[in-house]
Amino acid sequence: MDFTVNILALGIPFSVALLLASLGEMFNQRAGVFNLGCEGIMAMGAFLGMLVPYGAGHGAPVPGTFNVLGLLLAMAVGALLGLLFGLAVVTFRAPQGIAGIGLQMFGVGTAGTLFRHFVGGTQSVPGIDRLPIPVLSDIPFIGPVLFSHNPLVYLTFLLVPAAWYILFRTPWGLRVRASGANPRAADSVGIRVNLVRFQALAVGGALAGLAGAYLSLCQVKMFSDEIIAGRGFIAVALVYFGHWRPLKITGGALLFSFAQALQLAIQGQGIDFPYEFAVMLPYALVIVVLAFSRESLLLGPTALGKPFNREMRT
Amino acid sequence: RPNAAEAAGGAVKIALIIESTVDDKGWCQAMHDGILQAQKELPGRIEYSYSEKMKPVDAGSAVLQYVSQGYHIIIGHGAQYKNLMLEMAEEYPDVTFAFGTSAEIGPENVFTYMPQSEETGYLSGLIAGMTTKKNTVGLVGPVDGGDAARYNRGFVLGVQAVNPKAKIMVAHTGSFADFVKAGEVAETQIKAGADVLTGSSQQALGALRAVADHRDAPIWWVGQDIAQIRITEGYKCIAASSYNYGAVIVSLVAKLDAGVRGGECIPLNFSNGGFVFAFNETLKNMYTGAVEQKVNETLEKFLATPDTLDWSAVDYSKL
Amino acid sequence: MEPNTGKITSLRVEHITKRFPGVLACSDISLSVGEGEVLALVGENGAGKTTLMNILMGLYRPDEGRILINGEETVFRSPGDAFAAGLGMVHQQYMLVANMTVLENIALGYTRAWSPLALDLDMVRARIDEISRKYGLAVDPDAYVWQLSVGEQQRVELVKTLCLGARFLILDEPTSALTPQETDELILLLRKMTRELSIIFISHKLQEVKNLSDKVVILRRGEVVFEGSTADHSSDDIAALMTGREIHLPRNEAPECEGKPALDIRGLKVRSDRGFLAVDGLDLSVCAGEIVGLAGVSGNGQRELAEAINGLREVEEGEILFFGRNIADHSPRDVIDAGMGYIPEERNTEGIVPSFSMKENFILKDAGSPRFSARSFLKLEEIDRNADRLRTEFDIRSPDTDAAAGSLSGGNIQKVILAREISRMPRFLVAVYPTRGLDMGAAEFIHRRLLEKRMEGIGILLISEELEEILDLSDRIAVIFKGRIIGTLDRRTADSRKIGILMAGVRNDEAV
Amino acid sequence: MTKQFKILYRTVLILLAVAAAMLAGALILWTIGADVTKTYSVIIFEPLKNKIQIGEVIIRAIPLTVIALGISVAYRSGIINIGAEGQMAMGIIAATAVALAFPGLPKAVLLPLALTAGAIGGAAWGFIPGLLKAKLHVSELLSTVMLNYIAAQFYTFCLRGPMLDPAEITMGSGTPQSMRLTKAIWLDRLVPGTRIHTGVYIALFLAFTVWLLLWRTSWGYRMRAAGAGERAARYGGIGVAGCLVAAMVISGAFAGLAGAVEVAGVHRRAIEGITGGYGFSGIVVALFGGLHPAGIIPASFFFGLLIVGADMTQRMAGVPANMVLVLQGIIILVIVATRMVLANPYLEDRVRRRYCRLTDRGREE
Ligand SMILES: Nc1ncnc2c1ncn2[C@@H]1O[C@H](COP(=O)(O)OP(=O)(O)OP(=O)(O)O)[C@@H](O)[C@H]1O
Ligand SMILES: Nc1ncnc2c1ncn2[C@@H]1O[C@H](COP(=O)(O)OP(=O)(O)OP(=O)(O)O)[C@@H](O)[C@H]1O
Ligand SMILES: [Mg+2]
Ligand SMILES: [Mg+2]
Repeated sequence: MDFTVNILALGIPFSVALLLASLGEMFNQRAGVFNLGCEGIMAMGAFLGMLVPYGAGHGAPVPGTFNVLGLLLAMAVGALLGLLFGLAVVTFRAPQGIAGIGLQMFGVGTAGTLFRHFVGGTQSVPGIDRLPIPVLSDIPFIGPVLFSHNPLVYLTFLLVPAAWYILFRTPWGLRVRASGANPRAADSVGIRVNLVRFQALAVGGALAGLAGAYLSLCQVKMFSDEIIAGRGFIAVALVYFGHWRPLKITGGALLFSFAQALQLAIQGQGIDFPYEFAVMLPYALVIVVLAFSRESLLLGPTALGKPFNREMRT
Repeated sequence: RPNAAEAAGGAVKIALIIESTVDDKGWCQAMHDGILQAQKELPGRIEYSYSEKMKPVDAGSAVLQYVSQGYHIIIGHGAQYKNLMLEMAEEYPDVTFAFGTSAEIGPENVFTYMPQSEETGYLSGLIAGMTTKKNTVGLVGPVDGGDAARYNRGFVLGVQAVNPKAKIMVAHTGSFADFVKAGEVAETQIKAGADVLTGSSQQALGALRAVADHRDAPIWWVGQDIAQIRITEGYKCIAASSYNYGAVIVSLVAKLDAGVRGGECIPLNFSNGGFVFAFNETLKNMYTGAVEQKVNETLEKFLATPDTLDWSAVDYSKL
Repeated sequence: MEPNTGKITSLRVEHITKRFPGVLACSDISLSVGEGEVLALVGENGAGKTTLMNILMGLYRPDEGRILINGEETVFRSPGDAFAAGLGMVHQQYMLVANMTVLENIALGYTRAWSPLALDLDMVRARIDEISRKYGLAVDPDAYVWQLSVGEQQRVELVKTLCLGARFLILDEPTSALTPQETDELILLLRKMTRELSIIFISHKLQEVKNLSDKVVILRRGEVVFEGSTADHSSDDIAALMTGREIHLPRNEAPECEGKPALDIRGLKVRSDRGFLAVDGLDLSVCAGEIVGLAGVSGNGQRELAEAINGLREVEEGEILFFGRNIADHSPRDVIDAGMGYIPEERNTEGIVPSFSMKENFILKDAGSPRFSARSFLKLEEIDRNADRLRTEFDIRSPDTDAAAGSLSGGNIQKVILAREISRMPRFLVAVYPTRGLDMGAAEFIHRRLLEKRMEGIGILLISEELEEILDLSDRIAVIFKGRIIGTLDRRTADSRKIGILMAGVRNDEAV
Repeated sequence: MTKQFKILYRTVLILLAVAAAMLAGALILWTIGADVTKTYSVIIFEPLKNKIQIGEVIIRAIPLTVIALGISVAYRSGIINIGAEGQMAMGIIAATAVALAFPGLPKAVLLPLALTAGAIGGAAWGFIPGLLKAKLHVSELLSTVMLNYIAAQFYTFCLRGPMLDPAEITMGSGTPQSMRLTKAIWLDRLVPGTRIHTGVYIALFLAFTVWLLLWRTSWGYRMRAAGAGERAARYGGIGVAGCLVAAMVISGAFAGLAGAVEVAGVHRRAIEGITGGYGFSGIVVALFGGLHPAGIIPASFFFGLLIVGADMTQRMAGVPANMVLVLQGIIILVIVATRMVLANPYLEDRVRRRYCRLTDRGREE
């Protein structure tokens, strides 16, 4: 019982960074752009997120406003990087996979370089603390699992239905889905496909930036240039797990993180097999689960990865 | 052609090759700081350059470049560079190479060094074992190998020596650098009841940060590196040891002056000053009395006779 | 872009020129359409019709020339502007998002139902309702587009255009995929509409042009070669003006043969992508040396039937006897090796690999055959020789055989497929909508080839919606309805009326 | 006239691109107060200054070529393999296992055996995502990413478990690495004073093989057809699923072989960090090279140049190691974008016409 509560209570905060980034990537891909550079944007977000409170008061406790500023800066620059990516793949029609790898290198490298210059050595910040919700957090089981987390955790899980609503119930979501599924059709009724794609990239970038900042400000509350450690790629993979649907993506992120928490807990309890196999668990589990959940891909963005231009027919 | 002999008495050009960065507050920074300290102790004797984030293949390029620039001592800080160093040593007999961790006796132009980190781990273990109220301690490991493996196993021995009943939670992240995961491990162990934790390699900071996050809870940390006492999270760190590579470098230069260019292993342990240990003064109440006494006794032993711990006997699955 | 709802009394384009790399699509085109007028725009494939219309809709910017609406010059930067001005177009390739519902597809352009945070789908629904009632165009707003037949999609396109407030309709080959009934209905409807709006109507079927239009403009290689009132010219004149030569669509006059059954289908049941039985107990047999035309409203199982025969779709039940051997549920490879030839409906995605060169596409089915490869090494000279031969024999218009097949014109793509399928010396041929969207010249060419094959004693199953085509070519005519053969007619006794009745699902005995 | 325009058009675009790349990099270099000109001159000139550095470039070009070749086979068959990293690791394990198991065998037997083992190891790891996609429609983008992590863990497990260097137990601290492998699997060094090894020949040979496979055999034809037009391929009686799996197996085999060659040619033992991002750079190289061997070879040399040059900057221009990534990232982004712009006939056509109008007017006046 206690064990279960712990796993669940741990898995949820673990999932947030992945979830935010995946939702961002989902918007990119729904609009038809495949952004493998997520990792790089997260790195920049993580760095800038902690830079503000750090700069404000070298490590000393600082008022929360600086943290909020950090989050905002991370999102802003994330959006900016998204637009930069758009310039390459939407305007100049660069192949998206390779450009994504370029963006990933650029983001991770830049974050690391600037970090070395402005901060140096692995650096911790006070960050944003847990905020147990007064009454609710005392409810047995539910309380610790759902209501004793970091504010950003609540925010993220509120973002899931929001993302669903935006994607399926607002004009913008409609435009995004059309631009990713059949850009010509969208264009023929006056939707500016490439503009929509830029917007989606900005949103996706902002979310990826926020994901990074969550890591550096909320989860570990410190930064070093290796902070993202491949989470960006996992986030991209989770979009495929969720077939571009917010709820299924959330399911994937949670599945992964619960498996993570479980695996770590089991290691702690003592295992008589090499720990590497425990570490593999989350990665393997995601593949297996997806393999047995059949899906019609018809609902996905059919024009994913294809640049759009009215005149060019190929 | 560079010639180490010419360096005797003159300026010694030392190049350092590391896997992570010089400011990782861990394994690599320790060596970097050591060299800087040696530079202070031997004014004008040491010219120093380093290459960070050296994957094995990049390390090769770096070495070749350093050789062509006439460096006298090239240090590959990590046993993963062993092969490269030995090969290059063959290729460039006039250059002195050094790598660790290893106790092997290399050819006449190769030094090896071996931090016997189980000693520092053992001290951490003693403190953890005696401090824990819940009889549960956590150990956040990176990859079960290299220096970290020695420290961690030393830690287990330490705990068992003073508190056989204590539950020791061991978990590895599977990476040296992923301190987010290290934080997740620590958080998991704390939730599972651990109230004193330790960790090794640069990722350990993530775990320390997680401990520090329980600001007012009686959850403590024992560090592998004294730097961890000085940082913001230090207020959770009861004590820590660290390598004293300064001494190693100084002795290297001395050996060079004496015309010895390799073929030796330099161990690091308390008895030869290779390690230093320090309590966190601000946490006096945590260790004064039994703990401090036990630690000092043990230190005496270590100073008298090094290399007494059979770390490799520790088997995590038997915990 | 709140549309102004005034009438469009006149639309003129003056000296429009549009170049594409290597192609002069429109050169100095001028034409005008008055209030309530129907202008028919005809011309061979590649004449520039679609391009010109795309310019009108603000999709392309003209290199030169201007557009005047009600006498004043207007510049369209995007289709949005064109809509705002009251123009609306039903495109040659339907512009619908397959994995969204009809409702969503229409909401996509219906900006009045947009507010930043919500999409007023009820408003859209109401609008659709209003329009479909007004023009008697029934559509199911909640159906996904991928579930609709071509005809239904075309109706959706029309409804969409009207919902968006079009007061000037542009229809680019709207009937190329419609059945006679649907076509007639459409023509009637359009005639009704001319009371309140003007129309530009593009078609390769001159009969429709005669029926509907007041004025006709003929394009050739991007230039206006003729402009005049439809009434004064017979469709033969127009055809001649269009192609610059006389066109005689060939007919099948041969005595019907007594070959043994080549393809014999018994109680076939096949599911569609949507899971229902699209082919539901179908019996059909085709003899060697006979052309059986399969008429029917598209979406009655034609596609599924063709795919099942060719091993591309799972067979639920029943037999497909091919020269006595049951090939139901065999792999496409087996079916091909058994001697089946297949001209698929999806010319550009299924018939060819677009990015492959023409010569590579010619060996799509034979890469492994000893003719083109030895010990699995390709025989390049043979492949080249084959390609050159077919290119000249089927006069495929392209610089050389290395041109990417996808960059070829629709008609030429169809010729590539035909050439490959025929040159493989099949024992039988399944041809699905072989001339859809092609001009008369191309259609004539393909008809001739099919008849030749028939004369050589090859059985042909010709699936088509164009009754002329079927009546011209077939020995027997079977009509498919809801996945069953509802009736079979002999060439001599058949006529479009009888067929039409059957297509509507009424049996002979019930009829008359 | 048009000829002259084409040259002008291209040179201008390329100059703009170079300027853009340099500027972007300079911005960051300035912010950290590094010596911009020095940094660039190091990247551009140092790697080609002497044979040692050229050698370093080549030993990076070797695995890049091999992996990129494999990736292009998969890509041409319609599957994007970002799992080369893991496949390479598995190849290293397999090759090392063989070398450790039969230290006694003569070179003529052991070396080919080990390389084959490497290829098989990688192939096995490529087979999984191939099968998952072909049979269960699991996106390779997901499976390959996840399998990379699994492989990485398995790799360390082997190196600190079954394959751990005995010396590491007796006189070391169990650093995950195998013992030094028998000379019998070493690939000889070609040029004294450099690390260039006979892997070069292997890479060139494989490049030729891939060209032969894809463009000269019916197998290659089928795979390319399956990749370029799945529906058409099915229609043409081509077993698409089979092609997918085959392509992934080949792709994996190449990555695995690259790993084996890297061990036999450069490291001579299995160590952590051998794969070091080659899997991802391989994708870049494959696409740079236009998914064609003739393009991949120069592309991998260029990329090797980039890696070595950028890496030298931290020693010769004193910029942080991370700057390497920054510059690589920028250069990748700019190059791919530029190439697409250069290949856009519509833009060129438009510009040409404007240009002509201007020059004509120029003449009139
Ligand atoms: N993406 C493209 N880029 C450049 N030129 C193209 C492109 N696609 C097609 N073309 C050119 O357009 C011509 C035919 O295109 P299109 O699809 O309009 O056929 P068409 O002109 O309608 O004639 P038809 O369909 O009957 O044979 C080809 O000859 C080719 O040169
Ligand atoms: N986007 C494009 N890029 C390049 N060439 C094009 C493009 N669009 C049209 N063309 C070429 O311009 C010419 C006119 O094409 P268009 O589609 O307007 O002919 P069309 O009269 O509509 O033919 P169809 O009867 O087959 O519809 C053709 O040669 C076509 O290949
Ligand atoms: Mg057209
Ligand atoms: Mg056409």
